[in-house]
Amino acid sequence: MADEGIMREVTLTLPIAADMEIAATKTATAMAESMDMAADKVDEVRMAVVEACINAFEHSHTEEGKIFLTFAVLGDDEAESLRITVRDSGQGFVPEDIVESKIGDKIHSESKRGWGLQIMRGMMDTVEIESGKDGTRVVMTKAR
Amino acid sequence: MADEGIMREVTLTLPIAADMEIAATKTATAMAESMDMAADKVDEVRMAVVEACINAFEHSHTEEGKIFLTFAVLGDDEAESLRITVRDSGQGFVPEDIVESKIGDKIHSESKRGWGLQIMRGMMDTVEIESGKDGTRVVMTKAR
Amino acid sequence: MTESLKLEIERRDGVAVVYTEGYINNLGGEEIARVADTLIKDGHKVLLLNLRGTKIVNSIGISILIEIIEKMIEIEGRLAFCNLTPTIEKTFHIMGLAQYAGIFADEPAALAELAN
Amino acid sequence: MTESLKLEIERRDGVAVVYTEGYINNLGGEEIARVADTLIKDGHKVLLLNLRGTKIVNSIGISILIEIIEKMIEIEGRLAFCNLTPTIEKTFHIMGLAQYAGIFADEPAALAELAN
Ligand SMILES: Nc1ncnc2c1ncn2[C@@H]1O[C@H](COP(=O)(O)OP(=O)(O)O)[C@@H](O)[C@H]1O
Ligand SMILES: Nc1ncnc2c1ncn2[C@@H]1O[C@H](COP(=O)(O)OP(=O)(O)O)[C@@H](O)[C@H]1O
Repeated sequence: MADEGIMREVTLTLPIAADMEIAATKTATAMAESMDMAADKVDEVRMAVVEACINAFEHSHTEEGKIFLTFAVLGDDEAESLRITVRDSGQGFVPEDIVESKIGDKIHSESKRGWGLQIMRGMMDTVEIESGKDGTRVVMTKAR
Repeated sequence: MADEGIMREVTLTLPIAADMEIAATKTATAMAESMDMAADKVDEVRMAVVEACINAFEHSHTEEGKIFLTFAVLGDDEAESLRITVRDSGQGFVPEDIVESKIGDKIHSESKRGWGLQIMRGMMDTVEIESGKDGTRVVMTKAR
Repeated sequence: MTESLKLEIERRDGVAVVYTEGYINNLGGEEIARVADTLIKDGHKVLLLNLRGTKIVNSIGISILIEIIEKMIEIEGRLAFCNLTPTIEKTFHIMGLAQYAGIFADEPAALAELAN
Repeated sequence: MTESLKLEIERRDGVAVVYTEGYINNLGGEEIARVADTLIKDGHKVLLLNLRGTKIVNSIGISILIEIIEKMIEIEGRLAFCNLTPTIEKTFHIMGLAQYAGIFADEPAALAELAN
Protein backbone atom coordinates (compact mmCIF):
# COMPACT_ATOMS: atom_id res chain seq x y z
CA MET A 1 0.00 0.00 0.00
CA ALA A 2 2.76 2.41 0.99
CA ASP A 3 4.14 2.35 -2.55
CA GLU A 4 0.88 3.31 -4.14
CA GLY A 5 0.14 6.92 -4.86
CA ILE A 6 -3.14 8.68 -4.22
CA MET A 7 -4.67 9.38 -7.61
CA ARG A 8 -7.61 11.33 -6.26
CA GLU A 9 -9.09 11.89 -2.86
CA VAL A 10 -12.51 13.05 -1.75
CA THR A 11 -13.41 13.96 1.81
CA LEU A 12 -16.88 13.96 3.28
CA THR A 13 -18.10 15.22 6.64
CA LEU A 14 -21.38 13.77 7.86
CA PRO A 15 -23.57 14.91 10.73
CA ILE A 16 -24.65 12.20 13.15
CA ALA A 17 -28.25 11.87 12.02
CA ALA A 18 -30.57 9.12 10.89
CA ASP A 19 -29.62 7.50 7.60
CA MET A 20 -26.72 9.88 6.91
CA GLU A 21 -24.64 6.77 6.16
CA ILE A 22 -26.58 6.66 2.88
CA ALA A 23 -24.80 9.86 1.80
CA ALA A 24 -21.51 8.09 2.48
CA THR A 25 -22.53 5.13 0.32
CA LYS A 26 -23.26 7.52 -2.55
CA THR A 27 -19.80 9.03 -2.44
CA ALA A 28 -18.29 5.57 -2.14
CA THR A 29 -20.28 4.51 -5.20
CA ALA A 30 -19.16 7.51 -7.24
CA MET A 31 -15.51 6.90 -6.37
CA ALA A 32 -15.67 3.15 -6.95
CA GLU A 33 -17.44 3.63 -10.28
CA SER A 34 -14.91 6.27 -11.30
CA MET A 35 -12.27 3.54 -11.08
CA ASP A 36 -14.46 0.99 -12.89
CA MET A 37 -14.87 -1.34 -9.92
CA ALA A 38 -17.24 -4.22 -10.68
CA ALA A 39 -20.82 -3.67 -9.49
CA ASP A 40 -20.79 -6.52 -6.97
CA LYS A 41 -17.64 -5.20 -5.36
CA VAL A 42 -19.04 -1.68 -5.24
CA ASP A 43 -22.00 -3.11 -3.39
CA GLU A 44 -19.72 -4.74 -0.84
CA VAL A 45 -17.93 -1.43 -0.36
CA ARG A 46 -21.28 0.22 0.34
CA MET A 47 -22.08 -2.36 3.01
CA ALA A 48 -18.72 -1.83 4.74
CA VAL A 49 -19.17 1.95 4.63
CA VAL A 50 -22.61 1.68 6.20
CA GLU A 51 -21.21 -0.40 9.05
CA ALA A 52 -18.24 1.88 9.69
CA CYS A 53 -20.51 4.95 9.73
CA ILE A 54 -23.16 3.52 12.04
CA ASN A 55 -20.44 2.40 14.45
CA ALA A 56 -19.05 5.91 14.60
CA PHE A 57 -22.57 7.34 14.92
CA GLU A 58 -23.60 4.96 17.68
CA HIS A 59 -20.49 4.16 19.67
CA SER A 60 -18.11 7.09 19.42
CA HIS A 61 -20.16 9.50 21.56
CA THR A 62 -18.18 12.25 19.88
CA GLU A 63 -19.07 15.74 21.02
CA GLU A 64 -18.45 17.16 17.57
CA GLY A 65 -21.69 15.69 16.30
CA LYS A 66 -20.06 14.66 13.05
CA ILE A 67 -17.75 12.13 11.48
CA PHE A 68 -15.12 12.42 8.76
CA LEU A 69 -14.63 10.23 5.72
CA THR A 70 -11.93 10.09 3.10
CA PHE A 71 -12.19 8.20 -0.16
CA ALA A 72 -8.89 7.74 -1.97
CA VAL A 73 -8.30 6.07 -5.29
CA LEU A 74 -4.87 4.46 -5.04
CA GLY A 75 -2.64 3.49 -7.91
CA ASP A 76 0.13 4.73 -10.07
CA ASP A 77 -0.80 4.89 -13.73
CA GLU A 78 -4.01 3.03 -13.23
CA ALA A 79 -6.48 2.96 -10.35
CA GLU A 80 -5.72 -0.11 -8.27
CA SER A 81 -7.68 0.12 -5.06
CA LEU A 82 -10.11 2.24 -3.12
CA ARG A 83 -9.15 3.26 0.40
CA ILE A 84 -11.87 4.51 2.70
CA THR A 85 -11.16 6.09 6.06
CA VAL A 86 -13.91 6.71 8.60
CA ARG A 87 -12.83 8.84 11.52
CA ASP A 88 -14.51 10.09 14.67
CA SER A 89 -13.12 12.04 17.62
CA GLY A 90 -15.05 10.04 20.17
CA GLN A 91 -14.16 7.93 23.17
CA GLY A 92 -12.43 5.13 21.28
CA PHE A 93 -12.29 1.43 22.11
CA VAL A 94 -9.83 -1.44 22.19
CA PRO A 95 -10.37 -3.43 19.00
CA GLU A 96 -8.46 -6.43 20.44
CA ASP A 97 -11.05 -6.70 23.21
CA ILE A 98 -13.90 -7.27 20.79
CA VAL A 99 -14.66 -10.98 20.57
CA GLU A 100 -16.00 -12.54 17.42
CA SER A 101 -19.78 -12.91 17.41
CA LYS A 102 -21.36 -16.31 16.81
CA ILE A 103 -25.00 -16.75 15.89
CA GLY A 104 -25.39 -19.71 18.29
CA ASP A 105 -24.49 -17.46 21.25
CA LYS A 106 -26.84 -14.71 20.12
CA ILE A 107 -29.95 -16.84 19.98
CA HIS A 108 -31.87 -16.58 23.26
CA SER A 109 -29.32 -14.10 24.60
CA GLU A 110 -30.15 -10.50 25.44
CA SER A 111 -28.05 -8.79 22.74
CA LYS A 112 -28.16 -9.87 19.14
CA ARG A 113 -25.70 -7.17 18.13
CA GLY A 114 -21.96 -7.14 17.41
CA TRP A 115 -21.64 -7.89 13.71
CA GLY A 116 -20.36 -4.66 12.22
CA LEU A 117 -16.61 -5.29 12.39
CA GLN A 118 -17.01 -8.84 11.07
CA ILE A 119 -19.07 -7.60 8.15
CA MET A 120 -16.53 -4.87 7.35
CA ARG A 121 -13.74 -7.46 7.34
CA GLY A 122 -15.81 -9.76 5.16
CA MET A 123 -16.57 -7.10 2.58
CA MET A 124 -13.19 -5.37 2.28
CA ASP A 125 -9.71 -6.70 1.51
CA THR A 126 -8.13 -5.00 4.52
CA VAL A 127 -9.57 -3.30 7.60
CA GLU A 128 -7.32 -1.53 10.07
CA ILE A 129 -8.49 0.22 13.21
CA GLU A 130 -6.60 2.78 15.24
CA SER A 131 -8.49 3.80 18.33
CA GLY A 132 -7.64 5.71 21.46
CA LYS A 133 -8.78 8.57 23.63
CA ASP A 134 -8.77 10.95 20.65
CA GLY A 135 -11.17 8.80 18.72
CA THR A 136 -11.26 6.05 16.16
CA ARG A 137 -9.98 5.75 12.64
CA VAL A 138 -11.06 2.81 10.50
CA VAL A 139 -9.06 2.40 7.29
CA MET A 140 -10.42 -0.08 4.76
CA THR A 141 -9.22 -0.97 1.29
CA LYS A 142 -10.55 -2.97 -1.59
CA ALA A 143 -8.78 -3.69 -4.85
CA ARG A 144 -10.52 -2.92 -8.08
CA MET B 1 -33.41 32.25 4.86
CA ALA B 2 -31.69 33.85 7.84
CA ASP B 3 -34.49 32.66 10.12
CA GLU B 4 -34.16 29.06 9.08
CA GLY B 5 -32.03 26.70 11.09
CA ILE B 6 -29.61 24.20 9.67
CA MET B 7 -31.10 20.78 10.34
CA ARG B 8 -28.14 18.86 9.01
CA GLU B 9 -25.06 19.74 7.03
CA VAL B 10 -22.69 17.64 4.98
CA THR B 11 -19.41 18.86 3.56
CA LEU B 12 -17.55 17.40 0.63
CA THR B 13 -14.09 18.16 -0.70
CA LEU B 14 -13.47 17.24 -4.31
CA PRO B 15 -10.19 17.09 -6.20
CA ILE B 16 -10.11 18.88 -9.52
CA ALA B 17 -10.26 15.86 -11.79
CA ALA B 18 -12.37 14.64 -14.67
CA ASP B 19 -15.97 13.86 -13.77
CA MET B 20 -15.52 14.49 -10.04
CA GLU B 21 -18.65 16.65 -10.25
CA ILE B 22 -20.51 13.35 -10.42
CA ALA B 23 -19.51 12.64 -6.81
CA ALA B 24 -21.03 16.00 -5.90
CA THR B 25 -24.31 15.11 -7.60
CA LYS B 26 -24.48 11.91 -5.56
CA THR B 27 -24.18 13.76 -2.28
CA ALA B 28 -26.72 16.31 -3.49
CA THR B 29 -29.08 13.47 -4.34
CA ALA B 30 -28.69 11.81 -0.96
CA MET B 31 -29.37 15.09 0.85
CA ALA B 32 -32.30 16.06 -1.36
CA GLU B 33 -33.85 12.61 -1.01
CA SER B 34 -33.34 12.68 2.74
CA MET B 35 -35.70 15.68 2.80
CA ASP B 36 -38.18 14.05 0.41
CA MET B 37 -37.61 16.49 -2.43
CA ALA B 38 -39.55 15.50 -5.57
CA ALA B 39 -37.48 13.57 -8.13
CA ASP B 40 -37.72 16.26 -10.84
CA LYS B 41 -36.46 18.91 -8.46
CA VAL B 42 -33.62 16.67 -7.31
CA ASP B 43 -32.62 16.34 -10.92
CA GLU B 44 -32.53 20.13 -11.32
CA VAL B 45 -30.36 20.37 -8.22
CA ARG B 46 -27.94 17.87 -9.77
CA MET B 47 -27.67 19.97 -12.92
CA ALA B 48 -26.93 23.14 -10.94
CA VAL B 49 -24.32 21.30 -8.87
CA VAL B 50 -22.60 20.03 -12.00
CA GLU B 51 -22.38 23.57 -13.39
CA ALA B 52 -21.09 25.10 -10.18
CA CYS B 53 -18.43 22.40 -9.87
CA ILE B 54 -17.18 22.57 -13.43
CA ASN B 55 -16.94 26.35 -13.17
CA ALA B 56 -14.77 26.04 -10.09
CA PHE B 57 -12.73 23.29 -11.77
CA GLU B 58 -12.20 25.21 -14.98
CA HIS B 59 -12.13 28.89 -14.09
CA SER B 60 -10.86 29.23 -10.54
CA HIS B 61 -7.24 28.23 -11.26
CA THR B 62 -6.99 27.47 -7.58
CA GLU B 63 -3.61 26.23 -6.46
CA GLU B 64 -5.17 23.97 -3.84
CA GLY B 65 -6.27 21.53 -6.52
CA LYS B 66 -9.61 21.00 -4.82
CA ILE B 67 -12.96 22.60 -4.18
CA PHE B 68 -15.26 22.60 -1.16
CA LEU B 69 -18.96 21.89 -1.05
CA THR B 70 -21.51 22.17 1.72
CA PHE B 71 -25.00 20.71 1.60
CA ALA B 72 -27.34 22.02 4.28
CA VAL B 73 -30.91 21.01 4.90
CA LEU B 74 -32.67 24.12 6.19
CA GLY B 75 -35.83 24.24 8.21
CA ASP B 76 -37.15 24.32 11.72
CA ASP B 77 -39.32 21.34 12.54
CA GLU B 78 -39.48 20.18 8.97
CA ALA B 79 -36.96 20.31 6.15
CA GLU B 80 -37.80 23.31 3.98
CA SER B 81 -34.97 23.86 1.57
CA LEU B 82 -31.61 22.59 0.48
CA ARG B 83 -28.70 25.02 0.44
CA ILE B 84 -25.62 24.12 -1.53
CA THR B 85 -22.39 26.06 -1.32
CA VAL B 86 -19.56 25.53 -3.80
CA ARG B 87 -16.35 27.25 -2.82
CA ASP B 88 -12.92 27.58 -4.40
CA SER B 89 -9.90 29.60 -3.36
CA GLY B 90 -9.05 30.64 -6.89
CA GLN B 91 -8.65 33.93 -8.72
CA GLY B 92 -12.27 35.01 -8.53
CA PHE B 93 -14.26 37.04 -11.04
CA VAL B 94 -16.77 39.88 -11.15
CA PRO B 95 -20.20 38.30 -11.56
CA GLU B 96 -21.72 41.63 -12.63
CA ASP B 97 -19.38 41.71 -15.63
CA ILE B 98 -20.76 38.47 -17.03
CA VAL B 99 -23.28 39.25 -19.77
CA GLU B 100 -26.20 36.98 -20.47
CA SER B 101 -25.54 34.52 -23.28
CA LYS B 102 -27.91 34.38 -26.25
CA ILE B 103 -27.99 31.50 -28.68
CA GLY B 104 -28.25 33.84 -31.68
CA ASP B 105 -24.90 35.42 -30.77
CA LYS B 106 -23.23 32.07 -30.28
CA ILE B 107 -24.06 30.67 -33.68
CA HIS B 108 -21.18 31.30 -36.09
CA SER B 109 -19.16 32.89 -33.30
CA GLU B 110 -15.90 31.49 -31.97
CA SER B 111 -17.07 30.60 -28.45
CA LYS B 112 -20.28 28.70 -27.84
CA ARG B 113 -19.72 28.72 -24.09
CA GLY B 114 -21.08 30.83 -21.24
CA TRP B 115 -24.21 29.03 -20.07
CA GLY B 116 -23.34 27.74 -16.62
CA LEU B 117 -24.53 30.65 -14.51
CA GLN B 118 -27.78 30.92 -16.47
CA ILE B 119 -28.45 27.23 -16.02
CA MET B 120 -27.74 27.42 -12.29
CA ARG B 121 -30.19 30.32 -11.96
CA GLY B 122 -32.77 28.42 -14.00
CA MET B 123 -32.53 25.30 -11.90
CA MET B 124 -32.36 26.75 -8.39
CA ASP B 125 -34.63 29.16 -6.52
CA THR B 126 -31.76 31.46 -5.51
CA VAL B 127 -28.13 31.72 -6.61
CA GLU B 128 -25.76 34.12 -4.89
CA ILE B 129 -22.12 34.59 -5.81
CA GLU B 130 -19.41 36.14 -3.68
CA SER B 131 -16.15 36.40 -5.52
CA GLY B 132 -12.87 38.17 -4.96
CA LYS B 133 -9.16 37.62 -4.79
CA ASP B 134 -9.59 34.88 -2.19
CA GLY B 135 -11.82 32.88 -4.45
CA THR B 136 -15.44 32.28 -5.23
CA ARG B 137 -18.38 31.09 -3.20
CA VAL B 138 -21.60 30.15 -4.95
CA VAL B 139 -24.58 29.70 -2.62
CA MET B 140 -27.69 28.15 -4.15
CA THR B 141 -30.98 27.16 -2.54
CA LYS B 142 -34.01 25.24 -3.63
CA ALA B 143 -37.16 24.71 -1.61
CA ARG B 144 -38.49 21.22 -1.12
CA MET C 1 -37.06 10.03 4.82
CA THR C 2 -37.16 8.04 1.62
CA GLU C 3 -35.10 5.36 3.30
CA SER C 4 -38.10 3.94 5.15
CA LEU C 5 -39.06 0.35 4.58
CA LYS C 6 -42.30 -0.71 2.92
CA LEU C 7 -43.75 -4.15 3.63
CA GLU C 8 -46.37 -6.18 1.82
CA ILE C 9 -47.78 -9.49 2.95
CA GLU C 10 -49.28 -12.29 0.91
CA ARG C 11 -50.29 -15.82 1.75
CA ARG C 12 -49.22 -18.47 -0.74
CA ASP C 13 -49.64 -22.24 -0.29
CA GLY C 14 -49.66 -21.98 3.49
CA VAL C 15 -46.60 -19.74 3.52
CA ALA C 16 -46.80 -16.13 4.66
CA VAL C 17 -44.63 -14.15 2.26
CA VAL C 18 -43.40 -10.73 3.36
CA TYR C 19 -42.05 -8.46 0.60
CA THR C 20 -39.67 -5.73 1.65
CA GLU C 21 -38.87 -2.56 -0.21
CA GLY C 22 -36.17 -0.25 1.03
CA TYR C 23 -33.42 -0.03 3.62
CA ILE C 24 -33.44 -2.59 6.42
CA ASN C 25 -31.92 -0.50 9.22
CA ASN C 26 -32.96 -0.56 12.89
CA LEU C 27 -36.43 0.82 12.14
CA GLY C 28 -36.81 -1.48 9.16
CA GLY C 29 -35.76 -4.52 11.19
CA GLU C 30 -38.23 -3.64 13.94
CA GLU C 31 -40.99 -3.23 11.38
CA ILE C 32 -40.29 -6.69 9.97
CA ALA C 33 -40.14 -8.22 13.47
CA ARG C 34 -43.51 -6.65 14.30
CA VAL C 35 -45.13 -8.03 11.17
CA ALA C 36 -43.58 -11.47 11.79
CA ASP C 37 -44.96 -11.40 15.35
CA THR C 38 -48.45 -10.73 14.11
CA LEU C 39 -48.21 -13.49 11.52
CA ILE C 40 -46.97 -15.94 14.16
CA LYS C 41 -49.82 -14.93 16.50
CA ASP C 42 -52.21 -15.55 13.61
CA GLY C 43 -50.96 -19.13 13.52
CA HIS C 44 -48.45 -18.92 10.67
CA LYS C 45 -45.50 -21.24 11.15
CA VAL C 46 -43.74 -20.73 7.85
CA LEU C 47 -42.51 -17.26 6.93
CA LEU C 48 -40.71 -16.26 3.75
CA LEU C 49 -39.04 -12.87 3.55
CA ASN C 50 -38.71 -11.85 -0.08
CA LEU C 51 -36.13 -9.04 -0.11
CA ARG C 52 -36.50 -8.29 -3.84
CA GLY C 53 -36.97 -4.58 -3.17
CA THR C 54 -34.13 -4.25 -0.67
CA LYS C 55 -30.72 -3.31 -1.98
CA ILE C 56 -29.20 -2.21 1.29
CA VAL C 57 -29.28 -3.40 4.89
CA ASN C 58 -27.28 -2.75 8.02
CA SER C 59 -26.20 -5.10 10.78
CA ILE C 60 -28.52 -3.50 13.32
CA GLY C 61 -31.53 -4.21 11.13
CA ILE C 62 -30.47 -7.77 10.41
CA SER C 63 -29.67 -8.45 14.10
CA ILE C 64 -33.30 -7.79 14.88
CA LEU C 65 -34.29 -10.59 12.50
CA ILE C 66 -32.51 -13.01 14.88
CA GLU C 67 -35.49 -12.45 17.19
CA ILE C 68 -37.74 -13.96 14.54
CA ILE C 69 -35.44 -16.97 14.34
CA GLU C 70 -35.77 -17.41 18.12
CA LYS C 71 -39.55 -17.40 17.91
CA MET C 72 -39.46 -19.85 15.04
CA ILE C 73 -37.36 -22.24 17.10
CA GLU C 74 -39.91 -21.96 19.94
CA ILE C 75 -42.91 -22.78 17.75
CA GLU C 76 -40.99 -25.23 15.56
CA GLY C 77 -41.72 -23.13 12.53
CA ARG C 78 -39.53 -22.10 9.63
CA LEU C 79 -38.09 -18.81 8.44
CA ALA C 80 -36.67 -18.44 4.95
CA PHE C 81 -35.36 -15.68 2.70
CA CYS C 82 -35.29 -15.21 -1.04
CA ASN C 83 -34.16 -12.68 -3.66
CA LEU C 84 -31.11 -11.51 -1.74
CA THR C 85 -28.50 -9.38 -3.47
CA PRO C 86 -25.09 -11.10 -3.44
CA THR C 87 -23.91 -8.67 -0.74
CA ILE C 88 -26.92 -9.28 1.48
CA GLU C 89 -26.47 -13.02 1.06
CA LYS C 90 -22.82 -12.65 2.01
CA THR C 91 -23.86 -10.64 5.07
CA PHE C 92 -26.25 -13.43 6.09
CA HIS C 93 -23.44 -15.94 5.77
CA ILE C 94 -21.03 -13.79 7.78
CA MET C 95 -23.67 -13.51 10.52
CA GLY C 96 -24.53 -17.19 10.35
CA LEU C 97 -28.22 -16.57 9.63
CA ALA C 98 -27.90 -19.15 6.88
CA GLN C 99 -27.58 -21.84 9.58
CA TYR C 100 -31.05 -21.13 10.95
CA ALA C 101 -32.95 -19.86 7.95
CA GLY C 102 -33.34 -21.18 4.43
CA ILE C 103 -31.89 -18.98 1.72
CA PHE C 104 -33.39 -19.39 -1.75
CA ALA C 105 -32.67 -17.77 -5.06
CA ASP C 106 -36.27 -16.84 -5.76
CA GLU C 107 -39.82 -17.38 -4.63
CA PRO C 108 -40.64 -20.49 -6.71
CA ALA C 109 -37.53 -22.22 -5.34
CA ALA C 110 -38.49 -21.22 -1.80
CA LEU C 111 -42.14 -22.30 -2.13
CA ALA C 112 -41.17 -25.62 -3.69
CA GLU C 113 -39.29 -26.37 -0.48
CA LEU C 114 -41.54 -24.72 2.10
CA ALA C 115 -45.11 -25.20 0.88
CA ASN C 116 -47.19 -28.26 1.65
CA MET D 1 -14.35 6.09 -16.34
CA THR D 2 -17.90 4.79 -16.36
CA GLU D 3 -19.09 8.27 -17.25
CA SER D 4 -18.09 7.88 -20.88
CA LEU D 5 -20.71 8.26 -23.56
CA LYS D 6 -21.80 5.43 -25.84
CA LEU D 7 -23.31 6.21 -29.23
CA GLU D 8 -25.34 4.07 -31.61
CA ILE D 9 -26.48 5.08 -35.07
CA GLU D 10 -29.47 3.86 -37.03
CA ARG D 11 -31.06 5.06 -40.24
CA ARG D 12 -34.85 5.25 -40.20
CA ASP D 13 -37.03 6.71 -42.96
CA GLY D 14 -34.24 8.94 -44.25
CA VAL D 15 -33.42 10.19 -40.77
CA ALA D 16 -30.11 9.39 -39.11
CA VAL D 17 -30.91 8.61 -35.49
CA VAL D 18 -28.09 8.81 -32.95
CA TYR D 19 -28.76 7.15 -29.59
CA THR D 20 -26.72 8.37 -26.65
CA GLU D 21 -26.02 6.56 -23.44
CA GLY D 22 -24.22 8.28 -20.60
CA TYR D 23 -22.96 11.69 -19.54
CA ILE D 24 -22.77 14.41 -22.19
CA ASN D 25 -19.78 16.37 -20.90
CA ASN D 26 -17.05 17.95 -23.05
CA LEU D 27 -15.80 14.59 -24.32
CA GLY D 28 -19.35 13.36 -24.88
CA GLY D 29 -20.28 16.51 -26.78
CA GLU D 30 -17.19 16.19 -28.98
CA GLU D 31 -18.01 12.57 -29.67
CA ILE D 32 -21.52 13.49 -30.80
CA ALA D 33 -20.21 16.36 -32.96
CA ARG D 34 -17.75 13.97 -34.61
CA VAL D 35 -20.47 11.45 -35.41
CA ALA D 36 -22.77 14.22 -36.70
CA ASP D 37 -19.94 15.46 -38.95
CA THR D 38 -19.51 12.04 -40.48
CA LEU D 39 -23.24 11.67 -41.04
CA ILE D 40 -23.40 15.09 -42.70
CA LYS D 41 -20.43 14.21 -44.92
CA ASP D 42 -22.27 11.01 -45.85
CA GLY D 43 -25.08 13.18 -47.18
CA HIS D 44 -27.49 13.05 -44.23
CA LYS D 45 -29.45 16.26 -43.81
CA VAL D 46 -31.80 15.21 -41.03
CA LEU D 47 -30.34 14.15 -37.69
CA LEU D 48 -32.27 13.02 -34.64
CA LEU D 49 -30.47 12.74 -31.32
CA ASN D 50 -32.34 10.31 -29.10
CA LEU D 51 -31.06 10.98 -25.57
CA ARG D 52 -33.02 8.13 -23.96
CA GLY D 53 -29.90 6.79 -22.26
CA THR D 54 -28.64 10.15 -21.04
CA LYS D 55 -29.70 11.31 -17.60
CA ILE D 56 -27.05 13.95 -17.11
CA VAL D 57 -25.37 16.60 -19.24
CA ASN D 58 -23.25 19.66 -18.63
CA SER D 59 -23.22 23.01 -20.38
CA ILE D 60 -19.82 22.40 -21.96
CA GLY D 61 -21.10 19.25 -23.65
CA ILE D 62 -24.30 20.91 -24.84
CA SER D 63 -22.41 23.99 -26.10
CA ILE D 64 -20.56 21.73 -28.49
CA LEU D 65 -23.88 20.67 -30.00
CA ILE D 66 -24.34 24.28 -31.16
CA GLU D 67 -21.65 23.47 -33.76
CA ILE D 68 -23.98 20.87 -35.24
CA ILE D 69 -26.72 23.48 -35.44
CA GLU D 70 -24.34 25.76 -37.37
CA LYS D 71 -23.58 23.05 -39.87
CA MET D 72 -27.24 22.26 -40.27
CA ILE D 73 -27.98 25.90 -41.06
CA GLU D 74 -25.25 25.83 -43.73
CA ILE D 75 -26.59 22.72 -45.46
CA GLU D 76 -30.23 23.63 -44.84
CA GLY D 77 -30.68 20.44 -42.88
CA ARG D 78 -32.50 19.73 -39.64
CA LEU D 79 -31.40 18.70 -36.17
CA ALA D 80 -33.88 17.37 -33.64
CA PHE D 81 -33.84 15.81 -30.19
CA CYS D 82 -36.12 13.35 -28.45
CA ASN D 83 -36.46 11.53 -25.13
CA LEU D 84 -35.05 14.35 -23.02
CA THR D 85 -35.42 14.24 -19.25
CA PRO D 86 -37.39 17.26 -17.98
CA THR D 87 -34.16 18.81 -16.68
CA ILE D 88 -32.32 18.37 -19.97
CA GLU D 89 -35.29 19.85 -21.80
CA LYS D 90 -35.25 22.80 -19.41
CA THR D 91 -31.52 23.20 -20.05
CA PHE D 92 -32.16 23.29 -23.80
CA HIS D 93 -34.78 25.97 -23.30
CA ILE D 94 -32.49 28.04 -21.07
CA MET D 95 -29.79 27.82 -23.74
CA GLY D 96 -32.23 28.56 -26.56
CA LEU D 97 -31.41 25.34 -28.44
CA ALA D 98 -35.15 24.83 -28.75
CA GLN D 99 -35.22 27.76 -31.21
CA TYR D 100 -32.96 25.97 -33.68
CA ALA D 101 -33.70 22.32 -33.08
CA GLY D 102 -36.92 20.37 -32.85
CA ILE D 103 -37.63 18.82 -29.46
CA PHE D 104 -39.94 15.82 -29.44
CA ALA D 105 -41.28 13.63 -26.69
CA ASP D 106 -40.27 10.39 -28.34
CA GLU D 107 -39.02 8.87 -31.55
CA PRO D 108 -42.40 8.21 -33.24
CA ALA D 109 -43.37 11.85 -32.69
CA ALA D 110 -40.01 13.00 -34.07
CA LEU D 111 -40.11 10.72 -37.12
CA ALA D 112 -43.71 11.70 -37.92
CA GLU D 113 -42.47 15.24 -38.29
CA LEU D 114 -39.02 14.66 -39.80
CA ALA D 115 -39.34 11.67 -42.10
CA ASN D 116 -40.46 11.91 -45.70
N1 LIG E 1 -16.17 4.14 16.23
C1 LIG E 1 -16.25 3.47 17.40
N2 LIG E 1 -16.09 4.13 18.57
C2 LIG E 1 -16.17 3.49 19.73
N3 LIG E 1 -16.40 2.17 19.85
C3 LIG E 1 -16.58 1.45 18.73
C4 LIG E 1 -16.50 2.05 17.45
N4 LIG E 1 -16.70 1.10 16.51
C5 LIG E 1 -16.88 -0.05 17.18
N5 LIG E 1 -16.82 0.14 18.52
C6 LIG E 1 -16.93 -0.88 19.60
O1 LIG E 1 -16.83 -2.17 18.99
C7 LIG E 1 -17.99 -2.94 19.31
C8 LIG E 1 -18.28 -3.91 18.17
O2 LIG E 1 -18.72 -3.21 17.03
P1 LIG E 1 -19.52 -3.97 15.90
O3 LIG E 1 -18.81 -5.23 15.57
O4 LIG E 1 -19.72 -3.03 14.79
O5 LIG E 1 -20.91 -4.36 16.54
P2 LIG E 1 -22.07 -3.45 17.17
O6 LIG E 1 -21.96 -2.08 16.59
O7 LIG E 1 -23.33 -4.13 16.77
O8 LIG E 1 -21.85 -3.49 18.66
C9 LIG E 1 -19.06 -1.94 19.58
O9 LIG E 1 -20.09 -2.46 20.38
C10 LIG E 1 -18.28 -0.83 20.28
O10 LIG E 1 -18.09 -1.14 21.63
N1 LIG F 1 -15.56 29.71 -9.82
C1 LIG F 1 -15.18 30.63 -10.73
N2 LIG F 1 -13.96 31.21 -10.66
C2 LIG F 1 -13.57 32.14 -11.56
N3 LIG F 1 -14.35 32.55 -12.59
C3 LIG F 1 -15.57 32.01 -12.72
C4 LIG F 1 -16.06 31.02 -11.81
N4 LIG F 1 -17.31 30.70 -12.20
C5 LIG F 1 -17.58 31.41 -13.29
N5 LIG F 1 -16.55 32.23 -13.62
C6 LIG F 1 -16.49 33.19 -14.73
O1 LIG F 1 -17.80 33.39 -15.22
C7 LIG F 1 -17.85 33.08 -16.61
C8 LIG F 1 -19.20 32.56 -17.01
O2 LIG F 1 -19.42 31.30 -16.44
P1 LIG F 1 -20.52 30.34 -17.03
O3 LIG F 1 -21.80 31.08 -17.18
O4 LIG F 1 -20.60 29.15 -16.16
O5 LIG F 1 -20.02 29.92 -18.47
P2 LIG F 1 -18.69 29.17 -18.96
O6 LIG F 1 -18.18 28.38 -17.80
O7 LIG F 1 -19.13 28.32 -20.09
O8 LIG F 1 -17.75 30.24 -19.38
C9 LIG F 1 -16.71 32.13 -16.84
O9 LIG F 1 -16.26 32.12 -18.18
C10 LIG F 1 -15.66 32.67 -15.89
O10 LIG F 1 -14.99 33.76 -16.45
